[in-house]
Amino acid sequence: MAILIDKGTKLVVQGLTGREGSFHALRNRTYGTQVVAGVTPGKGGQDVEGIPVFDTVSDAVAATGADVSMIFVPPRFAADAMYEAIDSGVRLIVTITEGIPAHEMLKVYNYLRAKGVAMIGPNCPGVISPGKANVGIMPPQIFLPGNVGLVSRSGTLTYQIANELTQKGLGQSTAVGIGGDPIVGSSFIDILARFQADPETKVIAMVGEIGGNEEEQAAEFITREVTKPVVAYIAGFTAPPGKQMGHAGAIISGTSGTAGAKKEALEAVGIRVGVNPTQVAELVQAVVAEL
Amino acid sequence: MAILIDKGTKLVVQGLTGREGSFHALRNRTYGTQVVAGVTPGKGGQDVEGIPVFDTVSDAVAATGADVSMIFVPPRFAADAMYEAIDSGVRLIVTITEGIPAHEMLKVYNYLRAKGVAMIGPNCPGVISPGKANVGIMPPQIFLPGNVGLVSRSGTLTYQIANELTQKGLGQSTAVGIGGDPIVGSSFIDILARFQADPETKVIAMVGEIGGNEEEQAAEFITREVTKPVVAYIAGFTAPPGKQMGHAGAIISGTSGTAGAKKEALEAVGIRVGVNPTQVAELVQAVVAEL
Amino acid sequence: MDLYEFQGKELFATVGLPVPRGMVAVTPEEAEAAAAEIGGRVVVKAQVQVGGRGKAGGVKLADGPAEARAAAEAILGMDIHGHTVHRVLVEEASDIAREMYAALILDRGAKKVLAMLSGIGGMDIEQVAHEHPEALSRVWVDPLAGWSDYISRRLCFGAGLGAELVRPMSEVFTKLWDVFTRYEATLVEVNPLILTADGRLVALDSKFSVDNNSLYRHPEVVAMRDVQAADPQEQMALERGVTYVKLGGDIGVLGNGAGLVMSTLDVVADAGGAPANFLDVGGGAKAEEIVSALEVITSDPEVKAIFFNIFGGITRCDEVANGVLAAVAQMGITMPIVVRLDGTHDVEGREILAQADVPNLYVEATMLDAADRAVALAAGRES
Amino acid sequence: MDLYEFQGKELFATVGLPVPRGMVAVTPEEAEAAAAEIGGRVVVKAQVQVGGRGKAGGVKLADGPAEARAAAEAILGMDIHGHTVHRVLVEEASDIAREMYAALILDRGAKKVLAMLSGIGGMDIEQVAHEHPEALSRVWVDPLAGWSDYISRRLCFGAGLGAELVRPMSEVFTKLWDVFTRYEATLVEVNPLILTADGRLVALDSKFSVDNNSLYRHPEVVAMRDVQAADPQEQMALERGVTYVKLGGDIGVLGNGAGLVMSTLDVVADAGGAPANFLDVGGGAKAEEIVSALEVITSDPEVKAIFFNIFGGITRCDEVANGVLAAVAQMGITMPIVVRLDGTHDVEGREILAQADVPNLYVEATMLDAADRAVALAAGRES
Repeated sequence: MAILIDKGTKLVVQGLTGREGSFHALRNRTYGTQVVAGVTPGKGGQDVEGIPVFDTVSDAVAATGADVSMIFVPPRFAADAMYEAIDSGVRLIVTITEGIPAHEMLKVYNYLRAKGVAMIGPNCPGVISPGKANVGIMPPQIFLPGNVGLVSRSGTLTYQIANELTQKGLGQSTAVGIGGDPIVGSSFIDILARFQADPETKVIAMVGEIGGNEEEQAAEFITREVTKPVVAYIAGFTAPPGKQMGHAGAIISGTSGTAGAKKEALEAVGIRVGVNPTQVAELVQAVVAEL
Repeated sequence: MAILIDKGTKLVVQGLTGREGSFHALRNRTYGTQVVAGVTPGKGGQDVEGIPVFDTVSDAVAATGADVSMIFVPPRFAADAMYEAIDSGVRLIVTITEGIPAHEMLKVYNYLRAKGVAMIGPNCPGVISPGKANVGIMPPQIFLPGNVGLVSRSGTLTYQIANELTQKGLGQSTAVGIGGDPIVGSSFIDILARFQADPETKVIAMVGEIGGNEEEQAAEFITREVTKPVVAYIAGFTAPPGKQMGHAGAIISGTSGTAGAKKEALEAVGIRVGVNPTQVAELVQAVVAEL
Repeated sequence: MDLYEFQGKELFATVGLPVPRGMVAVTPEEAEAAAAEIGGRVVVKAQVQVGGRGKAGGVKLADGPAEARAAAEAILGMDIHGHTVHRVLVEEASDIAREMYAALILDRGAKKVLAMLSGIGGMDIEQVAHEHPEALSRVWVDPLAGWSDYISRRLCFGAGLGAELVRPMSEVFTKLWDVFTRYEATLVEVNPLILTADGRLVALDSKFSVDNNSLYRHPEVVAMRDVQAADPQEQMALERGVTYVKLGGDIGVLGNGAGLVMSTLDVVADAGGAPANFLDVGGGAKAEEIVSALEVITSDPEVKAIFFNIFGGITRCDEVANGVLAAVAQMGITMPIVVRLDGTHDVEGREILAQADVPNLYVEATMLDAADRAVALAAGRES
Repeated sequence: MDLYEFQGKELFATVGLPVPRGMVAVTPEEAEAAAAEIGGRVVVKAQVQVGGRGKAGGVKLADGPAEARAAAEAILGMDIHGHTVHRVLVEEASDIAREMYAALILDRGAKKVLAMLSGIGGMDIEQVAHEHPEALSRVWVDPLAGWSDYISRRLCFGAGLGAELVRPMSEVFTKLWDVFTRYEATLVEVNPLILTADGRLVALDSKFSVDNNSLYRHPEVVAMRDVQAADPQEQMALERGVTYVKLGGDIGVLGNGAGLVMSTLDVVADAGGAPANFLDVGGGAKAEEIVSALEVITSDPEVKAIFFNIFGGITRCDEVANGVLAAVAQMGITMPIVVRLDGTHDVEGREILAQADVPNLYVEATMLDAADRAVALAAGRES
């Protein structure tokens, strides 16, 4: 099992022939991911170390049966690439690109939801189901197959915590970096629901940060829908309130969006919150011992 | 049973206080339809012969539990009214308004489909489930409760054929005028699927006309999905090709769009096609006799 | 509403879609002046809303003003498949390296916009689809997402065009999309879309249809409406806002609702008659609306009898009956009028007509009986 | 990017949203001239990106140029909650009949745009929501459908405004939507939105935030970027394109990824230290990027030690190690730098640093150890 991706996943990479695209696609393939196609307009017919390149995503899907697309194109072309992926019949899009305008993402998000397509990112490190498939830029050597479902808004913090888990022998079913942008394709709730449904996942580690109210929403969702134990971490206790949306933002979310408020919301529904990444791994270890 | 509307339907009328809106809403109520609310901005708190008027559809839905909206507002305001209805939680919209720009309808159609809301019309006479509920402008006296599902692109032709059926004692489960505009909320296929699923409907009468390729698509759908007998009528054998979309249009639809082509497509899959409304009723009578 | 080639190109120009330099002429003199102004070789093209003008001799190359004048003389007034040529478009001649085809169409079946591109143009697209299916690519555009560049790419690669055409073709399609949405078109077709010898994409022809329901907010398009070309009855109908199509027979047909009127035409034809026209009075039951409709119908000298077919829904038959009586009295119509009234207040309506006792008014309760009666009356078999 | 009141109002004016006539002044003389130009009673308002300027004395009424000059003299240079006033906005005084509140916000939770309207304005919207919940109405706008008039109606009736305000308020919201989408705002707030005694709706204040990711296509907004108001380090960071926030402590913190850097601040604080700043170097591992980042950090005279926290994903630790060595050599930094390297090529990276044997460079493998070390070094407990 695992969630989102596994050994059966067939990946097409939009932007395969770029420097970043080819580097990570090949790394993903080395890990065991079936990287079946790349897309670069005008380079159809070429290949990147044996991965065939197509001019369009629909050509790639038709020729290879790719069901997941990973997007590496520059931010100005990313919305176009996402629409292309949505309209070409893949079931999941993993958008690594950072810096996509929020108004474009608003439209893309609502469009993909209407079409029933799932997305991870943008501005995310991707997804790894250790031992099965890696789609994105996560360094695979720090992951270990296992039963902890890991979901995080932050990239490097995902690695940090995965690394701590792995060092304790706590493998992961799937680790998902959902991305730090205001509008991302999948929220904590979407991923928590998948972990809840995944038999391989026994414990869930959720890594949040200041801003927005997704952690608060997740807390509410967990009480209602998640029966598996959840351990959380929130970054940003020392950070300044920074670029928040002020009073109006607080009205929307019904929360101040501070790390303290999020910790409180999670603890109020019985979720253990670690004070640093190391302690999170220790809490997971304790939970696993209780299982 | 019946389809789309029945005794449980709670109707809100957008444009209730207009001349047409009030005339037909009251006629619908007289027929037995639960007309629970009207909407006219600025007239919230008033009533039309006991039907409470609200400023917004969401107010009306919240106060009355209305689940179907009928729209009677002028064409320039109709798209706005449809968006309001879609976003206010009704399950079905019946848009009577004629003359709505096609580009507006393109967006509205795709939006309502994304939201899972159904629509009949625009530019349609509405829906009647004889003996149960009437939503629209159809003259109820020509209908009779029974087992014939009637669906038509044309308004007056619907009446003509319903009248012929009724005169032969062939009652209707539901009669649906889907509307004659290029972009309508429900196609023949959508309604055929509902009739197929409706235990009360034993025979289906489908009334088409020249232009487009919906009858051809319906023929294909019927072979695949409809087990109930279907009798058809096509108007326009003598009509000029008129305002069609020429060669490009034919390319899209793979048909010339003529009445002859439609008749052929229907007969090719075993559907009996009457040469005039009277003969349609006779064919239905013959089919019913065979049941 | 369908536009002429030159009108479509005027709209193309508003979004910066390249068209050849050109001027409209209604006389040979104007064509000569236009050719002089444009300079060099020009093409003189008949402006008619019908295909096949090239084969019919409606397009001529001209080397200079004198030849342009001669070409216009030959073309103006020409009848092309029933359409009289009132105008020519004088355009600079293009150096064509390749002819292609591009179109955007409101697809009523898919409820999306269909974008099409073919690497082969200049002929019927049906013919291309038949003979070179691999050259024609199609992508459906979701109106909620709108245009995206990937659509252009998919069209180009799908049509087998080289990668070097992707960027310029994307620009063309972006502009086509602009003009299609800005003017609420149901069809925009460029055939041929040419690649010139110096590598530019140019719209050499245009077919442009605008949604009638949107015209109220496009006065610049309404201003293009051309009534001169229409048949006299159709022109009259246009002026009075009546939905009328001439058919050429001798039985004038009117009724309420397009479907019912089409069905009426069919039953008249089945009864052995020849309908003179299609006319939908809509929900109109007032005397003035009926007068307008009957004026259009009776202005056709071929018409020998009238069949007025009403099934009352919103329209009440008693109101229609009063309207008919008022109109007939006002207009002094003497030819036979068969009126069929059914539906809402039909009994009352028939009663009103019976009591009025107008000699040339025949009342029937069914369509088939009314059709038989109208056919007999037009043929002079009854009176 | 947050705009000043006068900048937001400039954008409002581009869509025809009514604002009072006003001029910006940076000196009392300019304020005097502005008041003379405007005529009548004016309001002189401090331009600062912080709330509560009214209570702090940053807004003054002035009857004529002389009073305006005096008001500007009092306000310019004032410190309002840590923000120095460099500019005032001199505006015609409005005759206020009613104060309301209107806003559009990108709602990251709902993934829609939230439109809000309150019949009570001029105070914190949180306070309104708390004290007068019935006065605040909210509607979420689906970006695929865009704005529809019904949204304005629902807002107006929901906020309990009279029917007579629906039409003018619809116009205001249509323009707010225009300006919100045109400039890709994340927040547009008008508080108060006033009804004047003569029945006009006017935006008396503006709060306007633009999405940073969209700035590349809004040069007119970028041109509004004001670097004068920022702290010297923040200004330097802005110029070098570094994501930096000053925090006031003595341990300079930098790392890759906002989440990891925030976590680093937290562990430093937990270890008893005081972070001087937040600095995300992103995936930047090149010497020049590290130099830029370290220059910003070390320009803060409070900084006594630096904690460079890297977890290698895309970023390779060996490249970071080489970058750090090059940067330290180039800059001649002598204060202690604790480097924690983990992840991709971490062993190689630590080996490179160990071999270089730089005296003030301390290498750690875990965040917690590195934090402890940095805190100790900043406190002078180690060297």
